[in-house]
Amino acid sequence: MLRIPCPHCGERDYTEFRYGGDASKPRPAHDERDVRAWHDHVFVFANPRGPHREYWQHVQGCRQWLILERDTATNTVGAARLARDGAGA
Amino acid sequence: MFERTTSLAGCLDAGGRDGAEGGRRLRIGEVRGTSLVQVGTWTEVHAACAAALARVCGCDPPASPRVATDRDAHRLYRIAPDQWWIATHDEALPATLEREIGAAGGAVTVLSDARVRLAIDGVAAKALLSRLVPLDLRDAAFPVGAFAQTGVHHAPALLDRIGAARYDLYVLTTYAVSTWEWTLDQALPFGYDVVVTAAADRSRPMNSTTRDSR
Amino acid sequence: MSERYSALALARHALTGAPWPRAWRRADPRPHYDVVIIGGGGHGLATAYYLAKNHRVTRVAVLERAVIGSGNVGRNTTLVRSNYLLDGNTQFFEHSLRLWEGLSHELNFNVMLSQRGQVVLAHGPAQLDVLARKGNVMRLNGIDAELLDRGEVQRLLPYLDFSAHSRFPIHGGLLQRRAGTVRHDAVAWGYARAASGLGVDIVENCEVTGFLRDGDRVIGVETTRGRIGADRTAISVAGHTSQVAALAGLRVPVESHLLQAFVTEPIKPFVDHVISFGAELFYISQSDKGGLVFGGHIDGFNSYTQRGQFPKVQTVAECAVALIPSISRLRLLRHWAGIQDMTPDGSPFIGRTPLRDLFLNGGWCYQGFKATPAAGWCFAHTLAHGEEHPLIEHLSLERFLAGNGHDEYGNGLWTYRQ
Amino acid sequence: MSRGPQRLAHGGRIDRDRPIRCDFEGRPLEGFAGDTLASAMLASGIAIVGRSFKYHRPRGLFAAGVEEPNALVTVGEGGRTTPNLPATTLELRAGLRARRQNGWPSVTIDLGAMNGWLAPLLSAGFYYKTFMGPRRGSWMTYEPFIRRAAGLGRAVHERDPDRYHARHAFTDVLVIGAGPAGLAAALAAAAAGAEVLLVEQDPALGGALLAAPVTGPLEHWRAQLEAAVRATPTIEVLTRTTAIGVYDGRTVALLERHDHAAPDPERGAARETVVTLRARAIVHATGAFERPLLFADNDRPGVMLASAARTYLNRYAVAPGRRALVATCTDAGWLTALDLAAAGTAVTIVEQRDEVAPPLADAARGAGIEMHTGATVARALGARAVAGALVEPLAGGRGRRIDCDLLCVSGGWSPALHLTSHTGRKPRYHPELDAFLPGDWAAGDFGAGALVGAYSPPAAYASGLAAGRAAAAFSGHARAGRTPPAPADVDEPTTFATALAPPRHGRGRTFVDLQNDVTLKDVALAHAEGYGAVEHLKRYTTLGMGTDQGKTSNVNAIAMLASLDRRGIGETGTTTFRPPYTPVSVGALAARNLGRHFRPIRRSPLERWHLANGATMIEAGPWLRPWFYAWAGADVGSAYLEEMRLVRGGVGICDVSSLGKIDVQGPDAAEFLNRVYVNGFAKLAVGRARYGVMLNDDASVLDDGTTARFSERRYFMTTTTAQAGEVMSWLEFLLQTAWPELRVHVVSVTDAWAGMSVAGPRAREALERALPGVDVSNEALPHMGVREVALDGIPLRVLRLSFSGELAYELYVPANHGIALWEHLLDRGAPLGIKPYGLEALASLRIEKGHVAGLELDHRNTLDDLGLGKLAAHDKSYVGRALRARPALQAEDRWSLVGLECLDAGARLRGGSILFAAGDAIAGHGRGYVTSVTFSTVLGRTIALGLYQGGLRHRGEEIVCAFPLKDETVRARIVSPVFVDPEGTRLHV
Repeated sequence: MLRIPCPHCGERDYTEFRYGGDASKPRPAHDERDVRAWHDHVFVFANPRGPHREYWQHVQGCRQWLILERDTATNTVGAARLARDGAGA
Repeated sequence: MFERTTSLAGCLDAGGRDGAEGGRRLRIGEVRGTSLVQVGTWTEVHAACAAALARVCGCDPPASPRVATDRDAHRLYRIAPDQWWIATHDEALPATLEREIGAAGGAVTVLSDARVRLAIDGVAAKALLSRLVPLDLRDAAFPVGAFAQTGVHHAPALLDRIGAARYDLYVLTTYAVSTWEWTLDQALPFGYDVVVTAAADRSRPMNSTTRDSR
Repeated sequence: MSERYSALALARHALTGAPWPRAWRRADPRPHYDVVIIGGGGHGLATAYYLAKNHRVTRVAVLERAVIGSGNVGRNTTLVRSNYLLDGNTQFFEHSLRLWEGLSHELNFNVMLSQRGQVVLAHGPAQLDVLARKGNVMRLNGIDAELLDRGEVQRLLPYLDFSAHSRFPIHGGLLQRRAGTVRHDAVAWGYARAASGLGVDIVENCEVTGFLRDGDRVIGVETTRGRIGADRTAISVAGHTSQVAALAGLRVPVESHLLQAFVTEPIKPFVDHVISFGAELFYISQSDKGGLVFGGHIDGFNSYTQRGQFPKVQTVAECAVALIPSISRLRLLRHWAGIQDMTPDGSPFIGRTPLRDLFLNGGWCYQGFKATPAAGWCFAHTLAHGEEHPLIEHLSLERFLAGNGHDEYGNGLWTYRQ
Repeated sequence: MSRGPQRLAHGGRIDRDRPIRCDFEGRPLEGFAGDTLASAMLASGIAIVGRSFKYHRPRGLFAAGVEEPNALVTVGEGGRTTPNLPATTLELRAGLRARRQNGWPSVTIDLGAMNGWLAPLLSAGFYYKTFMGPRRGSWMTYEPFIRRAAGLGRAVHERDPDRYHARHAFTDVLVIGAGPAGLAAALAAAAAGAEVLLVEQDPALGGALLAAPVTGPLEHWRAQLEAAVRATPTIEVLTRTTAIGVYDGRTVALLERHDHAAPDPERGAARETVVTLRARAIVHATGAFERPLLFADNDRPGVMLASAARTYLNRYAVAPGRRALVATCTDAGWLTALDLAAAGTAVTIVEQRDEVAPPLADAARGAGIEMHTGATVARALGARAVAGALVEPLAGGRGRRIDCDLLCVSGGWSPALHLTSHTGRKPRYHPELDAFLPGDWAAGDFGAGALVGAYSPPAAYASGLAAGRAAAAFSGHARAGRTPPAPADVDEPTTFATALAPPRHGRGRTFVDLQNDVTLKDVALAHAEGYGAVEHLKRYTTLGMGTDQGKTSNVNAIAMLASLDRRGIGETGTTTFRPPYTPVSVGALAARNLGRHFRPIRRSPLERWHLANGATMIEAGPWLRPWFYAWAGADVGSAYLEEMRLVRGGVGICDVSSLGKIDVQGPDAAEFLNRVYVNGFAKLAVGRARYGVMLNDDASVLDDGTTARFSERRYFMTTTTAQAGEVMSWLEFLLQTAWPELRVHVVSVTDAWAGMSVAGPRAREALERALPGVDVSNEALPHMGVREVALDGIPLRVLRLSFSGELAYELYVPANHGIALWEHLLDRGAPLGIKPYGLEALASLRIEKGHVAGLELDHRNTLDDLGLGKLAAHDKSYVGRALRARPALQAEDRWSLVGLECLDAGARLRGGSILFAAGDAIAGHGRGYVTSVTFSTVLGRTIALGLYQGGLRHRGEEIVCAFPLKDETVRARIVSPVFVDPEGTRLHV
């Protein structure tokens, strides 16, 4: 069981959260119209075997979106911070 | 003319049942008459909203996201970095908060009818809750006064420990019947009595606990 | 070198005690091949077989990091079926099912295709309409399909929960009688033996560590057993697609997720069909050994660990009991997880890549096993001709750029919308 | 009372004051509290406990614990029938009904044993080589026979009457296993200040110590340890509890068994409980399994692990034989031999080593035990039971027959490293111990006792102390505390591991895996055919895949492979152990999430009224909603038409509480909405509502709904029922990750408000009657106008908007006043004939009006496909705009929304029909399909919505709707999807 350290609520089972995918890809600007930029953001994944920075929302808790560091090779969970405190890379 | 009914209106005449462990080691029921308000703020008005909240409720809003504060009829929870819940049996409070917090630039949403407040009380309360929520309920991790937002049978809920053996659970209104039936089902081995209380029944209702159930 | 299998041969060996030959040759890598296939799973081995059989390309190596069949081909719930809706998918999976139907004979290896029929359940009128649409498409493409109402499902599967307790009452279902199960390990071994017999080199314990490049052209691979040149190189490494593609500098629309599978202790015949629950993703069948084999949804976050999370074990058990209440008393013997390529539209990629002479077969989501023969067939064609087989033209790596996503289930971005 | 011919008069841990009688195959079987079914069977002289899987050979008890491969029985009757339970783990209790399995007509006389004659044909993997002819598909002819022959016990299709529970738990230190190491670890960790959970699968504490004589010093020490543990309040002890799996995050799944007592589900007692435990640190003290020696016919009843024989003797006071031969290569076998001799059994020891420690040899000599060193058993003799053994010197030379009716085998130990493997730690081979031990330990995991090769009680104790202290320290507790009692006067031998002599290849079959009937010959065959990798061997021969998961076979098989490959066992490697450690009921995993509680039901605040007033409910996602009402008809087919007529001709009321409702507040709310909706929201005036559509980033349609503006900074958004949660999370995602600068709060208020739609030409009259003093005139409240009013002091939101196409209002009132308002509306509207209508009518009315809903909104369809492209603003950015521009999404021949009108008035059109142009061949995928169908009461014929290639460019064309599943084709015409009031005049009256 992944245990995710929610910065607001404390460490909880991952079942209280909703996975939101790769958080290291910067989202294009709202008025960006370039199809390739959005395509790469939406459809292409680094999908690393190893450290991964990813979104989770504590849907059954404080409903905050978090950015979590996790190793996909071992499922080792690292630090989490609120996404609103500064988005990905 | 307009009668107020709760979602559990049809469920509370269950009386009680003896469990396999002998007797009735739990009192489970609904606490009625609680008003619930959510307050949201933004960085630049956060301090002003906190001040307004303190003024209206008579106590500082908690900085801790794990422990609630209370004063008189009001109990305050910090449910998110920029959001509070205020639970109260003061029916006038929502309107006051809408006015005062609105003036301070924050947002107020009345959730009184969006949640049903259940109470679980008795020697087996912790054992029952260990079947309902994936939380560390050991005293060091979840002392009296602590609260947590979590999930009960797929639906979000807020669990509040208001006494040594008394826990209140705020569940979504539309899931309330389901959660209630689920809770009673899980409580069966412990045995239970069904009770209904009013939030305003006692002078410090949010702190009340039945001592005989220790 | 490969001896023909038959009852007679079995009897001869039993009487004489003569040793059986190796099922596939143990091969050491040669310096150069016409085609190098990375990945000794079901797809890679099938591709090698059809290259040799259909296209007479026999200077082929299959490079396997561990031993063949140690990835998803041996970790799935063994279902085969062709009940697909979308143009392209319907034909592709029907082609696959037809290949399955002849596979034991084709390979002279009993893969135990058991066409016991699959019932997909609907729990409401709208869900049944969606199934009806699919069933109609199947019929219109010459594929068997039957729409069942509640009573018909109950006659066929009386042990499902038809009681008043059921949370999601059964409303009807779609039956494909030709669907069924296959002995999964046998697929890898059967293709390996047949391909090896046609001259393909199966090189085990050989991990690819890089690609040999000549400009934008790939000319072979770097491996733990040395450099191997190739006119054409194929990636067929379900679960590790992103990793191997990254060695060539490619990023692909794939995220690796865990999919768990479950088996109970063996019991006498208990479930005679493949059954798919309609309220949540859950499917069950019984293996010839007697174990009930079932599975559900992916665990819900990307991972390469090949082990599942316990809450998902419970969720899947809940589905099992909701569907078949009497399963409660049976005991789960084992559960494990495979690494599954998830793509944004739930459909795979087969074909060319931005690099010349490098080809990719991956991203199969939930459907890699049942696709094995057709994927091998079409990928072999693609490798032999340098361009995509018509059955897989809709599965290009670049399809999202043009807006040609191929979303069989209408679920949207599969990778994290659950 | 002797309770069985082999029961000893004294000793054991059984309670002779509590005799128990249970039912064994219809006959009484007697024993005592503290017995297992296996020990009672052995005491009663039942030698054949089952038949083997493939060859149906008679089998006897082989082990005394979870590793038992042979003695699988079926327990219980009716819905409680449970197959394949090891008799060695079943506590004897009154009312237990058990029977052996896999034999016909009985286990004693089993005709299936004829398979044995076919054994040469039934070699490993034989089925891959045959059953293929004569035709393609011939397998289907053979398969039913194979399937009936396979499978162990028989399960029933009756509902299980028992209850199962699940709970959560947390602890500082989890100790798995209550042998000497585990007990010491628990005490040490508790002494350091940690909270400890000690789990033990056995009913008693002590592990291997329970097999020692009850009068000896080891028992004295065990009792001391147990007393210390029981006296420590910070140690929670769970017996009859198995750690079934270790998962990420040091989460351990535990299975508590309560079925030693008669079940009482009526009062809530569970048969089993699954505990999801999160531990800060774990001490693994799971012990080791004894490894058998291999020789021909090693499966005869009477061949038994030496440790099991010792357990039956000392723990259960059962003499496992009268003449025992103990074949061993470690000191463990000698302990069994000595105890057997002390109980009066004639004993012979066959020891592979040339010599043993003098104290052992002296003791054996003193006990009158016949000793053969440097020798091993080559073959078991006897047919239905062991009658003797052929013993050969290892150095060569003639063997001799030694008579016995019990052949104890002791081939060293295999640590129970299953749990440590679950999280992906590879076991490592230790040649000096001839065993695989856990590989690298993860942070927070610690090992002790036999698991880490500390076999003797003093060594186990010492490793337990160290592990317990380390685990406590890892969990943050490092207080100096009392040291638990050490073993005194314990003079146990210490050589529990030596190199094993290779198995003898005599005549007869040598079984590596007893449960799955895998022989050494099968292993050799698989190896020769190229299935020599451990994983291949396992899959090809099914070795280790039985219900015992190869607990006694795994290492012997690997040793065999290694010798075939002429390499070390360590290089050969081992298979991956998967959870669960021992099989676990599916019912226990599902716990109470079954039947109606499989998933929670979401209920409208008005539900009680519906149920009391003739509504038939239907599942809609998690919700139950009124489908139709009895006033309109007895079945949905007639009722919904009546309800539609009500709305088209008068006024009806419908519960729409399930719609998602979101409170959107803040200074930047307008900007926010303007970004998420494709259409403009920046200029929506206070007091007005607007229909909007949201896209996903990939331009597929996420949801549609209406958002009303109640003040400068406050909006009230509604979403579809199905997408409410999805939309809420998406809005939060955008606000918290993409646009944290926007000052907006979104709060789900779905549960706060009851919603009801009052619809029909007389809707305004109904409102005027119900809401006196509220001006609902067309001027005061025009179409898409909204008002906040109060009724009797209750806040009420009135939104004039329409799903049905009629004059309609949505009313929202705090949920707890929902029923009151609903009844009030019905009461005041009674003179107008107002009645409730359900989901079927609601869905049909919207089809007549051409509104898209769930069946059209399926993530494959774009805004334009749904005929909503014209909504999209050109002068602003919105989510999904960039990818919406992709060429394939803009193609003219995409399938897009059309209306369909049946040409034959009586024809039935079905949802899911495939559409073809007139003249098309009816094959392939067609040009579209029917999404939603209804009978239109207005038009008097069946109408439908569908998606069609090129869409409304084909308006007026006649097409064919095919439904080959029912051999139906229906002619239809493509028309506007708005069948009723296309000008919208009814909305503006």
